Amino acid sequence: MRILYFAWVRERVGRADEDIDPPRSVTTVLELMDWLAGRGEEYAHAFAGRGTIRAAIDHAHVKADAKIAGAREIAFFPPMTGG
Amino acid sequence: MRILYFAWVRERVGRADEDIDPPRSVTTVLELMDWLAGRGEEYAHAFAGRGTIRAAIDHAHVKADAKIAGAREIAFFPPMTGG
Amino acid sequence: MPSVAMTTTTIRLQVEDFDAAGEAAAITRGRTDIGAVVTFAGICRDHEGGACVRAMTLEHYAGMAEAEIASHVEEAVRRWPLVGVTVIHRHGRLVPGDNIVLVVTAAVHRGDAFAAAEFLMDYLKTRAPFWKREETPAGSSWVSAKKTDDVAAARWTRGGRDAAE
Amino acid sequence: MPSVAMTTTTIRLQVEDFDAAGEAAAITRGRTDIGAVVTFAGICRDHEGGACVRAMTLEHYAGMAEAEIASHVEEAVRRWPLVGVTVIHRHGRLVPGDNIVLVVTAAVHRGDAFAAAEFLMDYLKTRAPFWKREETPAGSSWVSAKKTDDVAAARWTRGGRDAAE
Repeated sequence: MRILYFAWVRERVGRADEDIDPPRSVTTVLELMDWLAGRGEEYAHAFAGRGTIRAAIDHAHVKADAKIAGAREIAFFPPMTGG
Repeated sequence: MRILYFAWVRERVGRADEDIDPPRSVTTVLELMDWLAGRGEEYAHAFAGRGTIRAAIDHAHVKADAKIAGAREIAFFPPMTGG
Repeated sequence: MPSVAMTTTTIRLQVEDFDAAGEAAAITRGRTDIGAVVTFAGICRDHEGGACVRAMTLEHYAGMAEAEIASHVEEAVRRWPLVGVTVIHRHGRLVPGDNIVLVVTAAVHRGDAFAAAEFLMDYLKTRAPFWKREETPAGSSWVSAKKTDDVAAARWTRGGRDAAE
Repeated sequence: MPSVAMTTTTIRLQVEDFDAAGEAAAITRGRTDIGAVVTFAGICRDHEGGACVRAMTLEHYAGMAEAEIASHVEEAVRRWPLVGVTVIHRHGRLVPGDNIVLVVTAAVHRGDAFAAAEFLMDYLKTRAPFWKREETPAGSSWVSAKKTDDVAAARWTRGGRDAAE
């Protein structure tokens, strides 16, 4: 499963993307954030305010309770500020 | 007192402008339209639907009950269709 | 020191065509405090209510037209914090594809630029002394005022969007 | 025979600058059925909430950004009868005065062109995956999302203007 990070999430994690293999008990986006937060200090810092972090599965915005089964690419990022 | 006509009011009256000297009993825009309508067939035709004709005194939109005393220039025209 | 609020306004009535891009560029040139520029161009169409239009002639009330547009530009500047406003309205004979009217509004924030441009267009349609005569295969006739334009203009007078913004 | 409804849509994400006038002209060129063209240009400002901005860098999510913009352009075309829509969003480093985003909407009637342009801008601000990092004399930091942008986007979801039109 490919994970992408953008903006300050990317900066805090220290990388733009990575491939991960979370345990089967991780079924939702929120659970994935919890699991990622436990991977080290930089992840804990990045996902500390996970209430504000948005997620997308395969290029579509999703909520924190979205199931991650079958996802090829999951992205985490702050609220958008384009336009 | 200078009178201007625009669009179909102008075409029906047969002229774009003229100087008039209405009697003192004519005090409002509506009374002026009534008086003009009595000046001949072309005026009667132009002012037949005077409910739809708009007026301006010295470049400012006015209603039919506006007083004409002191006016230098009074214009009659259909609803505007610019833009 | 806060910068002084200055609004650059340009109003022109002309027979000649206008350059929408050039007018927008003239407002923004050399400035770095503008965040949003809205440009509206009204264009002569070849169809109106199902009828084919070959050409139109715009008659206007010289003197009053300038005054009426200026007063609405002033009102737009009072209602929204604008950096620049340009209104150009053509008169004379136009054929389909020709430009008719241009409104450019520039502001720090996009909401103000959009609102002011729509306000100005709604008022130009219903209050500026211009009249269109259309030439169709069936002859030529004066265009009737549209009720939808009156409704659009009325939304700026109270309640409606303005109060919600 | 009624003409077939066709909407020309253009979407581009690019580092290079865009030519707002050229994009608007590309939509109207050779057509005489367009009555209204609204052009919105978003420009990099030198001040943001009182702080001086020297430059900004726009990061984006390639792939998703195109998909997200395309889906909102499609929604705009469904909601309003548009003849043409163009959306161009730049990314990379920009300085005050630089163009950021362009939306052009062309329609038979002005109300549709204005509404679609505002709708697209409100959605680009809140849903398109772009993030701005600003450089100020105090350092550089990520721009926070504005609540006013969320409010602006929410008005298109139900009731509000859409129902009133």
